[in-house]
Amino acid sequence: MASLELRNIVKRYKSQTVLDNLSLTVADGETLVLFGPSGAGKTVLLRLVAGVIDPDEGKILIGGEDMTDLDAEFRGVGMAFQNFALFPHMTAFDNIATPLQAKHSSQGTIKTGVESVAKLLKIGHVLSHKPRALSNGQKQRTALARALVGSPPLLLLDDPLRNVDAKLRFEMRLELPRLLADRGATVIYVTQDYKEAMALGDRIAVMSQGVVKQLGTPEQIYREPANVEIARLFGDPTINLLDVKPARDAKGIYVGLSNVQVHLAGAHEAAVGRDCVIGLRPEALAFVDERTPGAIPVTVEAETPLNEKIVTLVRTVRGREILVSRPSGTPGQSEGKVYIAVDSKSALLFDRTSGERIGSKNVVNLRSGEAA
Amino acid sequence: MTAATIQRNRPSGFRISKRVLPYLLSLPALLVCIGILIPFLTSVVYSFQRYRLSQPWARQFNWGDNYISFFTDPKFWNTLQVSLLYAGITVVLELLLGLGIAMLLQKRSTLNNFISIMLLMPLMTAPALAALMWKLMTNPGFGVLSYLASLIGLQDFRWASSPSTALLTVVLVDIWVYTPFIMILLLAGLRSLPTQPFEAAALDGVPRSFVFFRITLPMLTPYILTATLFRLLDSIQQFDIIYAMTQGGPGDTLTVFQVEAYLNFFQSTNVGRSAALMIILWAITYFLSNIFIKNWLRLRERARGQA
Amino acid sequence: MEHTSLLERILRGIALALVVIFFMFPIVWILMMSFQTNETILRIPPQLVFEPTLANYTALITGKLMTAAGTLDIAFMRNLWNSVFLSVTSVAVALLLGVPAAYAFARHKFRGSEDIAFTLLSFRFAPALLVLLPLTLYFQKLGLANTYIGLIWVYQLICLPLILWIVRGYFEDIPADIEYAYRIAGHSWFATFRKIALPLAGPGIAAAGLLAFIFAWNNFVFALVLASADKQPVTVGALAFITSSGIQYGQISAAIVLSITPTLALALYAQRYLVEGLSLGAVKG
Amino acid sequence: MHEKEKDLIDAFLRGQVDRRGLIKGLGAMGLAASTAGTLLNFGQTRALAADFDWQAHKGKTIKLLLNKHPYADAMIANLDNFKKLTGMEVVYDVFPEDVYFDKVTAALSASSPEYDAFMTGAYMTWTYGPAGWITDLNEWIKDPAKTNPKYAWDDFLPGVKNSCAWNGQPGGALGSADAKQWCIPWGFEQNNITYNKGMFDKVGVSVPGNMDEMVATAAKLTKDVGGGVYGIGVRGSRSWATIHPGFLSAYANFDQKDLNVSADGKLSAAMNTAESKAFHKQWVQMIQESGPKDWSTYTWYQVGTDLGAGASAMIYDADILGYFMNGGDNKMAGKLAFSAFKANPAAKAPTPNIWIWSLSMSNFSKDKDATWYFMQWASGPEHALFGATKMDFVNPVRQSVWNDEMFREKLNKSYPGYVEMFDVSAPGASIKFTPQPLFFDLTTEWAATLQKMVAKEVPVDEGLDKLAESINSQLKEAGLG
Repeated sequence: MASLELRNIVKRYKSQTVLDNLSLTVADGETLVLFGPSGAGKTVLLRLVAGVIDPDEGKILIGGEDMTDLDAEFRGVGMAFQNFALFPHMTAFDNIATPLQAKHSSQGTIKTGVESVAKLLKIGHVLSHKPRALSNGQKQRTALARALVGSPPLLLLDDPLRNVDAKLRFEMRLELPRLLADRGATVIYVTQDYKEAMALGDRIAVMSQGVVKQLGTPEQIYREPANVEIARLFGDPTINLLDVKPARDAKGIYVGLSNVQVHLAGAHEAAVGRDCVIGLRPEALAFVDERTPGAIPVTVEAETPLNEKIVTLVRTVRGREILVSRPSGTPGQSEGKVYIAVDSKSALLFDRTSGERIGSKNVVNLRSGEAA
Repeated sequence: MTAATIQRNRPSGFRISKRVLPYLLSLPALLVCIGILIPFLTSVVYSFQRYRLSQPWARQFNWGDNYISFFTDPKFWNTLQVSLLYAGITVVLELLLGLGIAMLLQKRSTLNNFISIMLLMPLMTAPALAALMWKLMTNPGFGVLSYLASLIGLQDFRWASSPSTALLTVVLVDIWVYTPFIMILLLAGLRSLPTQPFEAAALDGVPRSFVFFRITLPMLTPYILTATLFRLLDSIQQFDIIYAMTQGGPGDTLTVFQVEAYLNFFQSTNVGRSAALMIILWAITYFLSNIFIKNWLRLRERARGQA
Repeated sequence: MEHTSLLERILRGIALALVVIFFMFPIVWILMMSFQTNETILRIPPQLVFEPTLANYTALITGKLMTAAGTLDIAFMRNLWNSVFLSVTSVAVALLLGVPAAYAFARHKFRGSEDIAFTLLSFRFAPALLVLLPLTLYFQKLGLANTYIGLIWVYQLICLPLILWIVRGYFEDIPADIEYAYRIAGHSWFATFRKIALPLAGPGIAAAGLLAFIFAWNNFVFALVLASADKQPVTVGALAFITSSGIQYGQISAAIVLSITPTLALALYAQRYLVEGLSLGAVKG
Repeated sequence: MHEKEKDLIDAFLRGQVDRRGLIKGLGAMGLAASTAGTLLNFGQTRALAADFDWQAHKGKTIKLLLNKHPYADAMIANLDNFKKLTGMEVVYDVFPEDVYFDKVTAALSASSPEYDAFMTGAYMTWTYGPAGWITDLNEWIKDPAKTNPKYAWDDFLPGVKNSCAWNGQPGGALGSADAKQWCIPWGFEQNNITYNKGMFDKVGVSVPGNMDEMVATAAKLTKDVGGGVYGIGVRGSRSWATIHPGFLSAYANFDQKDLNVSADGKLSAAMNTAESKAFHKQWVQMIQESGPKDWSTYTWYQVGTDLGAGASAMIYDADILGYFMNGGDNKMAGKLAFSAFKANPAAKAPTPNIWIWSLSMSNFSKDKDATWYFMQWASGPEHALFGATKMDFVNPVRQSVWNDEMFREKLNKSYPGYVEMFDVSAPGASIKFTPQPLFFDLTTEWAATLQKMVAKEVPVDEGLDKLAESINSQLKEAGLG
């Protein structure tokens, strides 16, 4: 039906390779989030799928049908652009109606179609306005409505919340999943915001420099990031990263943190004796009593509330800064000397040179369902 | 949503390949112009001949002689110098003036729009006729401008008839006729600039001069280059105004390329020499516009990056 | 922008007034001369007061010119019509050819696109004089000499590069995404060109069209050399008032006024587009 | 036409009634003089038809290229008579003088068969002839089968007629035995003085009799007339046209030449003699002191306009320019007077250089015989008389017209002194240039040099030496020197 398959896609601009032999499959009805820093190739990938640019190599299959050489208008996809790309000389109504007009629908059908999608997106009252008279939020909804109105089996959303304010983004982040689920369409959603990615994606493909570094469910990406970079991209506050060199004793594998031996329950054998970076999520750290085994003495430097959490910046005796977060309302200490302990199961170990997580499967073959 | 794929449009019948399309779009324009290439090449051949219409029996190839003779001919160097000087002065002055006027009229208002259209009127006057009128207006007796000049103490200002002021006068007429051309292009450019950077700068209290040099100018550069390019091409080939005002005089003060080539062709009927002069002019314009286009493309990219 | 100081507004006003005086004074003077005869035009010193006469316009419109040497037939209205016809058709053809080409250069960076674009531009700087003699020869052989079609073809040298390069810039200023959005919505490239690119670049096309029109209007060397008297434009026609009994400044002025009028009307009509820049600031930023 | 009128006209043509009687008679019948003129011409047309087969080219069409000029206007006004006489159709293109010669050059250089005959100046035939664009008309003039017996080739003023004939050899004498008749003179201009009588009287000067006097008179006029009026109008633009009127006429009066022709036909510059330098100095001084302030932009129409509008006190230029300025709506209409001018006190008579509007036949014409029919009619005695008496066809090139009493009377009435001036200067009137193909190159450079001298950019002596040097090298380059 409207599954999407990309086979060995290569796209170059002049000498620069933007997409490097990329393969990816999205199941019918699935929402795949493409996540990564700017310049990772997400937008290019989306445009290749939409058909407005052509790959240098590889094939694009939509619903099992080879569409590589087909022009955009024949692919039947819907797309919302990051900068909205509304037609400035048309009213919101006409903007939204364009996909229906292309199908030569009757005036009545067009009117019903546009009005129902506008109602859904709460922009029914501005349909007669031209884009310049719309607020950013209304523009964004108009753009979305235009992408949705034709009920395309494949929806491409290019960071649609990028250019709207925080409040609206928050609202939409709640609204969108339901909206997309109702449509039943296959969705590819590009974002740079990990929370959006986590909230919307059935699966997330983390891209960097033209390749997919990791593909998996939001849970997998968060818990088992393939490398330091991905670990750093997901999570707020950012993951703490400290240089360590794991060793083994009778109790198992441990690392030294501020002269304290911290044993790691889930650590991989391969880490022993290697130069590593340990990744500690701030929420995997907790303030503890001095006597708790593996308690690390630190000094509290600062404390900030962040959303539902309180984030504390502490400093180890060696002078390394660590972020600790705890849910709001739970007791903590706002100054002086304290002790923290590590949830040893959730600690992540990365090779210091390659940045790869030690123990992760090498994520290369990213066919659906085979993720790490 | 089962019907999803069925709704999709199907490519039907004749389709133009994406790769061929741009060629198809630009080809007609090219074909229409290419016809001109043949006369052009014929003229290149002429330029390598000893070819005076009044001495048909002596027509023969003399290869580079027409060109070589220029190198030792002080009149040619004078022509080159005057042409470049004229083009340089007019383009720079018209650009500055055109930019200034465009900025004065930048704000959208009925009055400004009206003024900008009115200012186009000199451009709508055929240069040859405009020059005729200026000649009358600068006549020492009947000329209103000479009269006005005398009122401010310039009793004996000789306008186009004195070697020291001829260039100035002709430049003045050129400015009068062609500044509106630059003005209208830059005005359109100014008014299509995005407003955000300016609003932001105004909010931040950034000095005006900084805004002008760091935001306005760079973003306007593509428009400036287009306008300047066309003005330069026309200016270095100026004929109508100069010929109607002074016929290249007084002395050899204003014997620019086109005037020389015109006299060589229509009066001396020395086709070979005239063609050689024109080819050199063509080469100069080719060279100059090449530089322009290269920068144009580069600056467009940069301006787009900022916008 | 709202908070300009009073001093600045005064200075801007003065500057604008000076600009208007410099550019409009000769036009006003010409307009005044068009209502005078040589007798009042040629006074020392020149004077503002005169008894206006419509004789010049009557002469131009009826085609009868009274001079010292008697009544002369003039074909000014015919010249005017030729100018209108030649300029309108030339610009129309140039738009028809140039706008799609400009679109191709702006939107599709295809192999050799810059070279082709530059070649088209370079036709602009082949001086007319350079091609005149061979052109006349070839036109004669092709039967194009003394035909409107031939003239319109040659006028493309003036119009086409101008339109091509100005319009191209406007097309490039339209964000590609807007066009992509329309394509993705299911429309062909042609529909996209027609419904999106053309309306958005409309002001640029209007401005380029008007400038091309003006340059075509002001040209006369091509028509002079390639066509007979009945196809001469107004620029050649106005020179007929340089008669053996003196330059008929009044009539030349009236001729200038009449010849500006159609272009001015066109400009005023298209005013909104000409000075608007890329339509709708919303396109950018 | 009524029989009575026809009879009267025929009587005139038979010599039984004189011209005045004819006009009177026709006037008595209620016909205006101008209509009478046309009728008269019609009668003459019928008379012409008697001795010559004018209908030989009936039904053919020829096309003319004409300059916007009173001569062309006069011809067009009378054209119906030609059409009736021959049954031919004549179409024509008229171009303004400013662009006329460009159009001619463009058409001829492209070997265009469009135009059969065209108006030209004699100087231009020095290019057109050797270029092979025009036809030697002797072939027709001298063929009695093709030329109407009443054409009276001998009636043309010899100086003018000869000035239109050249053997094509650079430096070859005009009107020599082997000369080709490149064109037929139509109307011509002598360069003489036209002056504002009122201004002369006001300042108390009389018409100058030589160059010294002209310099002094012009200076006095400039000083004393007032109101910004200057003494003498002469042309000054960077063009051959600056050299050929007053300047060359006076120059030739001092027996100076533009070029020397050696025994073996080689040309060399002749304007750097001591006499020439002295003359140039005077001329330059005169312009500096009493010429128009923007002299270097002056073409014939500025010279004429100034005189007509009362901005200058006299001109030394084409006599017909003065003629036209004495009429129409010019401020000074009727206030101008004419005088021949002899620059050299030692010279016996004036030697005006002349400009001749003439008719040439295109070599690319498809039917030269038919074209010749038009040309002989247009330059024939009847049309010349019609143009001279009914239209502004001055100066006529036929002696018979000058002898015509009605013509002389018309001139004497409105243009006092004009006929007298003509009679004095006509014997010495001819083209004073040496015919050669570089005519325009050399005269343009000469004019540019004059401009530099007047602007004091170069001293006269040095300027002339340089000019001569440059001209010699150009002549050599062209294989003429």
